[in-house]
Amino acid sequence: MNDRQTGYVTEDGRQIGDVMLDLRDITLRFGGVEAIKNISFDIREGEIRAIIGPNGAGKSSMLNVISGFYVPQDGSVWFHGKKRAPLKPYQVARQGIARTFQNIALFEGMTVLDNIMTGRLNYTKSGMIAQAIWKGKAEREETENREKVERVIDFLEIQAIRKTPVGRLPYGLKKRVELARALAAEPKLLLLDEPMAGMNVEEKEDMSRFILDVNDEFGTTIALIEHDMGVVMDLSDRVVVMDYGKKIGDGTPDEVRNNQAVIDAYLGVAHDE
Amino acid sequence: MSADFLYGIEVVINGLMAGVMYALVALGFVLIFKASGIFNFAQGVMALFAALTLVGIMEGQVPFAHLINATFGTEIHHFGWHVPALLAIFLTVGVMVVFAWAVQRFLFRHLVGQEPIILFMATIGLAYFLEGVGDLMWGSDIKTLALGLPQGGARWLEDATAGLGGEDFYGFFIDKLDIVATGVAIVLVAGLIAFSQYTKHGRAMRAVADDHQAALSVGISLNFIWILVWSLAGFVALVAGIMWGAKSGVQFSLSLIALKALPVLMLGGFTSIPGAIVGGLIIGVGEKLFEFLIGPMVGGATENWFAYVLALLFLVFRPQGLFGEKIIERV
Amino acid sequence: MLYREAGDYKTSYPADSQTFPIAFDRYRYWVVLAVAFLVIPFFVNDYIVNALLLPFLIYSIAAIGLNILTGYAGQVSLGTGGFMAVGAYACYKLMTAFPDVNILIHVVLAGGVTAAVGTAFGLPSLRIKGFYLAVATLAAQFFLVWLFNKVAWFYNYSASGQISAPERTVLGIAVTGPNTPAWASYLVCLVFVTICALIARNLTRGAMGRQWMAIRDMDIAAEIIGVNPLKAKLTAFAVSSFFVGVSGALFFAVYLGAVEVGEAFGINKSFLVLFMIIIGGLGSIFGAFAGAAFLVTLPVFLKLIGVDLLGWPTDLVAHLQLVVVGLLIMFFLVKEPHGLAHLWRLAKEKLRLWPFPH
Amino acid sequence: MSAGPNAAGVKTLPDLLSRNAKMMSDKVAYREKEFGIWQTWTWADAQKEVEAFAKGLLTIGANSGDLIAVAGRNRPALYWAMIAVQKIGAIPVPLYQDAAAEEIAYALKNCDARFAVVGDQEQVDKIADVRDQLPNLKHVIYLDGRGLRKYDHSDLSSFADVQAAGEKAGNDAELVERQAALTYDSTCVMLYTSGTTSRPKGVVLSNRNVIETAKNSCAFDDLNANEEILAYLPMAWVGDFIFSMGQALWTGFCVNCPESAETMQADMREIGPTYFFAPPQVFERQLTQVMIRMEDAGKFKHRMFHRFMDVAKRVGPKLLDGEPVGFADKIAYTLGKYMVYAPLKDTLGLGRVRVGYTAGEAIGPELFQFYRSLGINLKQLYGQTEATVFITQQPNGEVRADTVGVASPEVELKISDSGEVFYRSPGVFVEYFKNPESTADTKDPEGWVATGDAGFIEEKSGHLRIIDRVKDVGKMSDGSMFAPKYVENKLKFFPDILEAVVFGAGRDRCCAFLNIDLTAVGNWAERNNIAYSSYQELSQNKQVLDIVAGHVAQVNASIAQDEMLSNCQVHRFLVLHKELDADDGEMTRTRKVRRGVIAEKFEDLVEALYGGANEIYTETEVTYEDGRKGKIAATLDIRDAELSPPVSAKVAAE
Repeated sequence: MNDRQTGYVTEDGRQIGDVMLDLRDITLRFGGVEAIKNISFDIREGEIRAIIGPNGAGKSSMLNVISGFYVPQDGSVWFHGKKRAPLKPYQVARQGIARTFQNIALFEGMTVLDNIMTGRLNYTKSGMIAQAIWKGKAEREETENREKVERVIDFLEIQAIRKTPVGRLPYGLKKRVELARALAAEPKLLLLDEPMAGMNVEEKEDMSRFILDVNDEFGTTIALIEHDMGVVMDLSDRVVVMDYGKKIGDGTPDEVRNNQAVIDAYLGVAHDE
Repeated sequence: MSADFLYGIEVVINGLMAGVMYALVALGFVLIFKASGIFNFAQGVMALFAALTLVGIMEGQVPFAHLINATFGTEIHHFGWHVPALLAIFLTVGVMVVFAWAVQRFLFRHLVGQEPIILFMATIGLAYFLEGVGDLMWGSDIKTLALGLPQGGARWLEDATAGLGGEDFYGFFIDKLDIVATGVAIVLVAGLIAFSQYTKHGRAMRAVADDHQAALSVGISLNFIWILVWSLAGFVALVAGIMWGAKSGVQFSLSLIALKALPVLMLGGFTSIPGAIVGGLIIGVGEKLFEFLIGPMVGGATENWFAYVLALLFLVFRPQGLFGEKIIERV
Repeated sequence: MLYREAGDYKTSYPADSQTFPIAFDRYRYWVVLAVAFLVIPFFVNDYIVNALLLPFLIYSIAAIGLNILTGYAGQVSLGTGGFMAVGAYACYKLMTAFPDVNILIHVVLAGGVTAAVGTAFGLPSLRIKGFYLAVATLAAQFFLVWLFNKVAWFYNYSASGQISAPERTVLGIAVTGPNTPAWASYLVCLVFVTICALIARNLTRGAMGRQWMAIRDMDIAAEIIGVNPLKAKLTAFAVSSFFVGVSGALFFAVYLGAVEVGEAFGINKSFLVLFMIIIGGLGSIFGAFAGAAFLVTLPVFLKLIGVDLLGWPTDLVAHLQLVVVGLLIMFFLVKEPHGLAHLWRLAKEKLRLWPFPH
Repeated sequence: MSAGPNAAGVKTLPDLLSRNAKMMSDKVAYREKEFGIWQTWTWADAQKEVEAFAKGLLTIGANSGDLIAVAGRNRPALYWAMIAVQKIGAIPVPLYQDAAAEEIAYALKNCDARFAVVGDQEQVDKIADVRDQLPNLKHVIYLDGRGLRKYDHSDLSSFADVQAAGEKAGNDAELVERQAALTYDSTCVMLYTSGTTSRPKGVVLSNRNVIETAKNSCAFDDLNANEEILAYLPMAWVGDFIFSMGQALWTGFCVNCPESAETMQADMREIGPTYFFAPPQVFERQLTQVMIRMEDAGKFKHRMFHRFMDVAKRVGPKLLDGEPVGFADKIAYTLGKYMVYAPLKDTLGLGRVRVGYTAGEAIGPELFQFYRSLGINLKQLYGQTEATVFITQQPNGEVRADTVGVASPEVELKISDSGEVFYRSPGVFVEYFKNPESTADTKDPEGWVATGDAGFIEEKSGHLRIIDRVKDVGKMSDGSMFAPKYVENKLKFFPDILEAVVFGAGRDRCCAFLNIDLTAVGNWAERNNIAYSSYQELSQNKQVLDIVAGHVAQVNASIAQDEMLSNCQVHRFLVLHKELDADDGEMTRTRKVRRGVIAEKFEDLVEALYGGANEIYTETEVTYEDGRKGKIAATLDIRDAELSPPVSAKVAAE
């Protein structure tokens, strides 16, 4: 499963392409503690890649490395076959990597619409003067962005809350709005940090459907962290398993399910799952 | 040793002493910030208010005399008695405690859970209010604080050091008051540290500073602690007020020394008592030296801003301040 | 209650995202403009203009500026007074250096200069956050004031150390200098206020504003979704300072005519403007106006009561004013931390939902 | 807008569309809230869309005479689809979008549709489930491709694709031919009657039916091109077809489609329709909403609201009917208009309503009056699919809660001896699809159609009053008419009364079982701090029974007004100790009472009612939520109800 050359085909007949993002021998330290110990794995065009593991396994840190928020002490990140120089997070975003956060990071002071519109910031070309004048370029651009955003709103079925301040939304909807914000950026790679944490069954089903639809409609590559094993096994094409900052498994859901190391790790932490 | 160098040293010494004063005011900030996360902008005005009150009580002024006269056309101003300094100080402390209670009861109890910035704004409002009240109660004219503290240069020191640098060096000129102030300040700081280390309330105070919820859960009354720290801050303010008041008269400008304490805090960090002290000394020495060396070339009066620029530049390179530990941001 | 929204539907995005989407608000807005431009100028006298209108208009500009920085971008600044001073002195130097260029252009340029200075002082905001930044901006305040005091070049080596505005005309009517008609100075300021408000609104409603608010609400998340913090913060400082500079220039040239930097642009000015946006409401253009109006009229009002009615000595009233302002600020923060603008919003909501409570 | 069909040579709805596209090409025809704003189409745009789709249908091989199913929520594209279908000489068959797969299957089989145009994945899936039973279903066309990417597209394609294909293929000539071939009497649409009792029947309506009816009904309320309507009722319902297709095309007014079900209220407020239809339930739900929201209002608002609503109740209807009112009242009402009525109407989205209709079933007088008193011109109409809706409707100024108005233009009415209402009009349907026998027994050779409803026409007003379904109307022992439903409805109009069962067939007088409404009466009990532990306890509370007795007396009084029905007054009643429940077989799943079942189950009670006892002990078997069975025992009070002398008697007395 680690041949870097060609893709593969999934059971439901989706063609998975070449390696899009390749993490090689990543090591990340905070002061003394090693959050990530020499981990390598890749994410391929069009696949849904899951990162699982017990709490504190370093999953979120991994996403933070990908989105450039943490700079690993050792190892390299390869994006579309090119080695990535250490970038600032916003530069990573501009390369087409969007994400959501484990504990929702919406802009509480704004409406749902404005929050999602922030996802379009990277597409704004008009300068300050143009925006100050508004009429003309800025307004046109605003309208174009709004059109894109409205497609996303429609896609995620949140028309009814368009103009509501996010502060007033229930948890489940906030998660959805956050996904919308990420989608508005039309990312090539979408990172989801526990998209279903703290959701009830119904909400989880919706979210799973959305994730699949995103991957299906826009062909977006998705990397997600999730605790709910059932969900992971249903959604993902390949799974990376982490434990205490080390990679203990990597492969298709079935391969992983039958991987002894993984089983141990999970039994070991069954209580806090 | 060249005279200039010796004068330089004198400047440094004076700087150190001024620094102690800054530290003194800064301490007030730190106490409150540590315990309640409130950035108390009113600290300086508290110093002014405390000093005004002290003078007022000592000279037996009638509070709000001005207002009363204006309304009722009366002509009262003094009770005509004089209160001994020590008693007056005790009374003033009492006033500051009442003030602390009032602030807690009428302002911050209603602001629990607000963002820090709001609390900060509130203290600015408090500053205005207190300044106004101070003026209304005791009048806004400059007052001299006659506590009988030693004034003028310390002759013995001057004589002792004269001649070190040849005939054009007349020895170190250091204000006696500064020496006393330094002494008091050191005692006070030591006292505070001792208090927070070794007394029950002191430990409670630190507990609160570390973690409100935890403190609550072990049955510490936040309300009490907050009144306590405000009282302490008030006391510190009084001391600072006395020192500065004795030095340059009790007047509005006194409240501006608070601003001087701000860069000190930036250097030392808002939460560290040693930080406040070291920061104070650095600022004191820094601005005096800068004025001594660079001042003449740029027209002087650089103390007005040097402290801030210094702190600013410092922070740009070390955002967590002198004693703060590196912040790891998370998402 | 007054609102009738049935049949008020939007068929295009510009219409949907306009400043006043509700017809009723739109009309009100036009009425206010009409009155301000076409009615008031004919009924003003020197007292009204100098005691109320000019300060209100000029402080509104400053408040809008600070609100962009503090209210929208979340960067607290205590340097407003200093930046106003920059505007004033820039304007002065320009007026005296290029007497033939139109004063209005000078005012704008003064704004530009201030923007540059402001951006420079904004640089630390990348590393310094919260209170630390607030205090750091004091450096600007004190340094700038000191600078204009000490460096004689700024006040053209005048003996008094003051700067005073020479007479300049627009369309043949004096707008600066001693013999300026009240209505003229009023109109000049009004024009600037209107334009500034429009610009501010446009910037805050669009991409720029979202950038700022994103940084304000959660800077880390903002950066990860692609906001360049450097750009966002510096633009905020630049735009903010521009407005503050313009207000400073007008404050000096049109309103006071002659200033001594220490008292005109001291630290208290910074606080005054800060209060305006707190009381008015952070992150709201309307709030800037409301706050300015409030803090401009309050002293006049108190003076009216204290001095003219109760016949108290002015210094006493001045002290009382401190007390009242202080109390008001505390009261507002306790009762309505989001300021007059929020009260206004609530009232509006109530009217729209009338007769329903929510 | 009185270009009669023959005048402008208009024979079909597609003709009307062409006419509008010519005569008012830039007038907005359709709006749909989509992507946050109201997307708009002028009549010219609509024409283009329709033509494109029509050609598309030709290219995928739709023949004239084909039946083509249409299912989905109200969307312009679906209305266009129907017109396009007619344009090519085929027949649109709108279906209920929420119908279950087998119902859809039945309909599609019954009309053996060759094509289906549907809204989204949900519908596509439903059809896919039963595809194997539909050998003749050739192709399915969807609007919203969301989630359909992976589906096999061999016989599935999107609306847009079909249009594109049509544009490419051209064959305009054939299209013109097909449209020209249609006549005024060729079939316009086929609608399925919601079959509560039997299998749904397909009602075939001709262009004449639809266009004549549209013309007349528009004239009746002089609807014009500037009306705005909100299309939110099921497309398969004849009403929506007449309003959103017939009348819209006839007058050229604008049809607005909401963004989604849950934004309907907001969308309605934005549009502010000027012509509005809703069944009583909708108005009822809205009124409850209003009352609930007003409950949490502050003291002042609360008092103000009720104060002014009282004024409105007194004055509003009079003003609407142009009757004179006192000066003081006028002032009070005007004040109330600014303080309450206008803002209230506005927030409900009814601010601009010029003409509003309710129909489907009897509407409670309070409910009806509430809306009238706000100054909304809400009226009742009586109709059915077979009549292309309109049989009777209320003219302005003659609106009452208890009648359904006078015969609509060009409609003749007659009442059979059995009291059944018959009508004849240009709207009378052609036939039941593939069902000559039921066609025959509803429509006689002279074109009279039996409504199946019993009713009578008031002498003085000439208004028709519907009593009940004929099959439910019985005779009392003295041979006078017994209309239980009529009485039960009157009883149920009281919020306190949830259900009522009236007995009396073949007896000398009527008696009733009642269920109190636990929420309504429960609230009342709390407010008067009356403690109760169960429905049973509350139901036997003396005060409650007094209240109920009051209601019954009022009902009797109003029944007494109808000379024909005065014998249906309730002489004695009791409040049942349990709520009638579908689980116990006492009601149908659609909450219609099963009189027979109840009569024998509670035989003892019925006997007691007629026997004259004042209380009775009884035991009843009940089924709990979890399916367990149990017995509840109770002693029930039986009350005599206060009776009113019948009108005729009164006359005699004078």
